[in-house]
This record gives sequence, C-alpha cells and structure tokens, in this order.
Amino acid sequence: MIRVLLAEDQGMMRGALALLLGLEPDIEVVAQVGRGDEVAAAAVAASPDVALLDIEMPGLSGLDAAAQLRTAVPSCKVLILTTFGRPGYLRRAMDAGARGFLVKDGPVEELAEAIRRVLAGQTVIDPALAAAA
Amino acid sequence: RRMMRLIRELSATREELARAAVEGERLRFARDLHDLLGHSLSLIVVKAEVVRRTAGRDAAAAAREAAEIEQIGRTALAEVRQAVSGYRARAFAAELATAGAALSDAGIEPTVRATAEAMPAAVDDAFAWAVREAATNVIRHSGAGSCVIALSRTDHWQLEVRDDGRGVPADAMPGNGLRGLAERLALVGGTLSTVDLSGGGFVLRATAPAGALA
Amino acid sequence: RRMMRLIRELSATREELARAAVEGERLRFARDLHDLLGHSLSLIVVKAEVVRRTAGRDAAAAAREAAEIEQIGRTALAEVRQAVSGYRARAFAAELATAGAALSDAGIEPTVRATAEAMPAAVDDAFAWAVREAATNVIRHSGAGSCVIALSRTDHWQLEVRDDGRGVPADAMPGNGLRGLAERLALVGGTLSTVDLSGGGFVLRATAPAGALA
Ligand SMILES: Nc1ncnc2c1ncn2[C@@H]1O[C@H](COP(=O)(O)OP(=O)(O)OP(=O)(O)O)[C@@H](O)[C@H]1O
Ligand SMILES: Nc1ncnc2c1ncn2[C@@H]1O[C@H](COP(=O)(O)OP(=O)(O)OP(=O)(O)O)[C@@H](O)[C@H]1O
Ligand SMILES: [K+]
Ligand SMILES: [Mg+2]
Ligand SMILES: [Mg+2]
Ligand SMILES: [Mg+2]
Repeated sequence: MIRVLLAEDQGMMRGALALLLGLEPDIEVVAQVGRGDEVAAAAVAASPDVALLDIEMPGLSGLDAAAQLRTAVPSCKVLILTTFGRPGYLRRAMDAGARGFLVKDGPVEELAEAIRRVLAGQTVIDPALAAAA
Repeated sequence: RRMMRLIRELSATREELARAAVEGERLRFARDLHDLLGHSLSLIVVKAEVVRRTAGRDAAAAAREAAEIEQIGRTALAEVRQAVSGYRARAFAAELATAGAALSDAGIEPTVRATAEAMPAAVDDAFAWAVREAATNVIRHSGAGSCVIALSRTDHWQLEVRDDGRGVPADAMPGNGLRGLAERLALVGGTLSTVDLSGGGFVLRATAPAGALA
Repeated sequence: RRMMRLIRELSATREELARAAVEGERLRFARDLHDLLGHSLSLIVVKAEVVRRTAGRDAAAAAREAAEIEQIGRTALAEVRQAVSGYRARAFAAELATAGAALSDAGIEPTVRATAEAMPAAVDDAFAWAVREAATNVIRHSGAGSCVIALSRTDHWQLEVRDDGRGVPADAMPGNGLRGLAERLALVGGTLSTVDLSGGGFVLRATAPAGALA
C-alpha cells in the first residue's frame, strides 16, 4: 500500500480527494491536515511515502512545508497539488525538492498514476501549470 | 531641433505608457479571474468525480454531493455576474468622479444627481465619454460658477450637464469635441443635443435607448 | 512657452490614449469572462440538479451526468488558465530587460538581437526561464567581457546566449540550472543544447517548435 499524506485547507476539497484516492486499490490516505504548519509533525507521526501538498494554506505555504518535510522525513516524496500556477511557483516547488506539480482538477486516475511515478523516482509536471509558471 | 526631439520622445513615452496601462490592467484581471473561480471550478470537478464514482453504491450520498455542486456553481455564477458588471460599470463612475474634482479645482461648484441603477456596458462607456467632454467644455468655455450633472432613466437613459455660465459666444467655432461625442453616442443608438441658454448657461444632453445592448 | 504648451498637450493626449486603451481592454475582458464562464457554470448547475433528482432512480444516468459536469468544469478551468497566461504580461520581455541590466551591473557588456514577432505564450514563458538561467550562469561562471542574446524565428523559435568567457572548466559539476531548464523546454516540445568553445566562451541554445501551443 502506498501511504499518502494529504494537506489541503479547503475541507470539501480535502474530503473529496481523500475519498477518491481511497478508492484506488494500492493507495491509503494515512494523514490529512488543513494547515501548512501541521504537515511536518503529521508526517513524522504517520510516515507517509508521498505527501500531497496544496500551496496556499494557512500557517505555512505548501512550498515551505515541502522544504520542512525534506529534513523532517527525507524519504517522503512531495507532490504539489494546486489550483493554478502563479509565476514562480513551479520554480520554487522544484527548488524545495518537490517531485511533482499537478492541478487539483485532473482525473483522480492521473493523480494516482503520478503518485506511483513519483515513488518510482520520476518527476511529473502538469503542462498546463508549466505554461503558467 | 530640440523641439523635434522632445516631440519624438514624448510620443514614444506615450505609447509606452498606454501599453503599460493595458498590461497592468490585464494583469489585474488575470489575477482577479484566477482568484475568483479557480477554487470553485476545481471543487466542482472533484466533487463531480466523487458522484461519478459513488453513484452506484450510495445514491443518497451522490445526491448530497450533487446538491453541493449546484450550490457552488450558483455562487460562482453570481460572482462572475458581479465581477462582469463591476468591470463594466467602472468607466462612468470613474469619469464622474474625475469630472467633479476637475470642476471643483476650476472653482465651479459641481452637483451630481445620478440614479444608482447600473447602465448597460455600452451606455456606461458612451456616457463616460460624454461626462468627460462636457466637463472639459464647461471648464474651458463657460465661465460658470456651478454645474449640475444629472443621470436619469425613464424610457431611455439620459445624461444632462448644465452650467450657469456665459453660454456660447456669437463667434464660436465648431470643435471636434461635440462632433466626436455625437458620433460616439450614435454608435449605441443614442443622441446628443445642446441648448444655449443665451447668456444664462449651457446644457448638454446625451441620451441612449434603455434597451441598448449590454 | 511654445514648448511648455506642447508638453502639456502631449501629456494630455498621452493620458487620453492610456485611458482609452485600458477601457477597451476592460470591456473586452468583461465580455470574455462572461461568455467563457457564464455558460459553463449555468450548465453545471442545471446538470447537478439533474443528478440530485435522478441519483435515487437511475445510478447509471447520474454517473453519466456527473462525468459531463467534470468535463465542463475542466474545460472551463483550462480556458481560464489560458486566459490567465494570455492576459499575463509577457514574461520574456521582462526577463530580457532584467538579464541585460544584471549583465551590465556585473561588468559584462550585453548585446540583444531579438525579433519583434510575438512568441506563443508557452514559448514566451519557457524562453523567459531560459534567458534568466543563461544570464545567471554567464554572470556566475563565465568571467566574460561581453554576452550576446539573440532571439530568432525560422521554422522554429531559437534563443541563443553566447559569451566570450573562459568556458566550462574540466572539473565542472553538473548543476540543477541546466537540467531544470532542459525539462522546462521539453514541456513545450523544445530542446536545450550547449556548446563549450574551449576557452573561447560558452553558448547556450534553446529551441521551441514554431507551432507550439499558445
Ligand atoms: N459649457 C459651454 N459653455 C459655453 N460654450 C460652450 C460650452 N461647451 C461648448 N461650448 C462651445 O461650443 C464649441 C464647440 O465645443 P467642442 O467641444 O466641440 O469643441 P472645443 O471644446 O472648442 O474643442 P475640442 O475639440 O478640444 O473639444 C466650443 O468651442 C465653445 O465655443
Ligand atoms: N556561461 C558559462 N560559462 C562557463 N561555464 C558555464 C556557463 N554556464 C554553465 N557553466 C558550467 O556548467 C555548470 C552547470 O550549470 P548549471 O546552471 O546547470 O548549474 P549551476 O549554475 O552550477 O547551479 P544552479 O543549479 O544554481 O544553476 C556550471 O556549474 C558551470 O561550470
Ligand atoms: K485504497
Ligand atoms: Mg489552499
Ligand atoms: Mg471640447
Ligand atoms: Mg545555473
């Protein structure tokens, strides 16, 4: 089972994504947080394989949370999930060690596939977001 | 020669500025649009996915999700409508404010009477032009002490700018301002008329049909 | 005095033009926004209502409607994203200016040769990244006295950044900059190549297909 941490401040979005990912046979959502500054502690407690991080969250941005995760749980791969790419986001995500950069509204099958690929060591970047970067 | 260079430089700066103004406005729009709709649309898509994947198993839950999608969609729609009329309605309001300030600065006391009703975008734009041209003329030509700007709506839209100045002198030359304005108003099916109160002031009246296209 | 008047007039014209340009843009945007999203959101609301009412009776039909909502929402979002990058101020021009200034500041004389043709938004963004990374590298690694930045279009877009510095030392370590840039260019179907002129400088060349998506 791939253990996933989900950080997203919009409750309805978090619930829906967790439900959808849970439907995948090889994925388990082991932690959910609604603030960026709760990511590192939750990851230490749940030891996820992959963290899905929203960018705009209270407490701490997903980009900064990614940087924290790199030292807190180095084995945890980071995938940034966002609504839109603002200029500079992609660059900062990559600098923070993120391995993926995707839109939230993609089909969950694609998100699940991206999680598997990131775990396999690949980098996954949504072209729509890259164009807006 | 210095003058030639000055003209060239000013004209280059001018183009630069116009471009910069448009770019600035575009950026602002882009950001607004992004903030306004990104979250709602993403949420709609993800929730629809939940419905698609769970409808077969739990009909009541699917119906609840669908009700939430409806609600999110309605709210987003209302926000779009508000944003659209907000963008459109700004020209006249902005020019009205500018005209009032310019008249005051020139020592002419402005009074504004305007209906709060929102004009269709095309009328708003045409009347923005009208109030600018009228106020400029009052400041330049009238020698007035006060000026009343009135916007009303009956079976048509009407903007009236009335001053208590000296009116049009006998030797007045037709300028470009009023002619251009008449053409602008005609584009939305409107009209321009002026009344010279022979020494007791000047009235400019612009109209546009109530049913003018948005 | 004549000059003063000229300056005043030109400056008035300039403001006029900037305002007209911004107003035109505002109107265009409002229209786009409305057409783009009003229709999609209305459709989403109606379809969500259908799902809510039929989920209990016909799960398959509800799932089908939900799939359509997903599709409509995604398309609308894609269009918003396109509008956002289309409306965004062109990134390349800004990065080019920044790069030129940074090179100058570092004592490296910059020369820019760029076609005036507008790149598609995706290429513009990728090349903005490229010119930033290339100039940073020239400043950090080359020890050059001058640097030529050339943008051209033949059957594809090409950006070349050439310096006359010391080239890559034998013990150079591969960094993240060029790797990241290569990945970024690949996303628009482009390529990155570098030429080490062995002591006579360094060339970075980025390409993108002419038909890259806007
Ligand atoms: N409020 C006013 N009071 C007195 N005379 C006016 C008033 N408005 C306009 N006029 C007269 O009508 C003429 C034509 O106005 P118009 O706006 O078309 O041209 P203008 O203001 O002279 O030049 P421009 O082309 O710069 O607008 C003016 O020159 C002026 O004599
Ligand atoms: N213009 C240049 N002149 C000489 N050497 C260069 C030039 N550009 C790049 N290099 C060499 O290529 C290497 C890799 O460049 P790259 O941009 O990938 O990494 P970097 O600049 O060292 O680090 P960063 O990840 O911060 O960009 C550099 O370290 C440098 O040795
Ligand atoms: K599961
Ligand atoms: Mg958020
Ligand atoms: Mg005039
Ligand atoms: Mg570098």
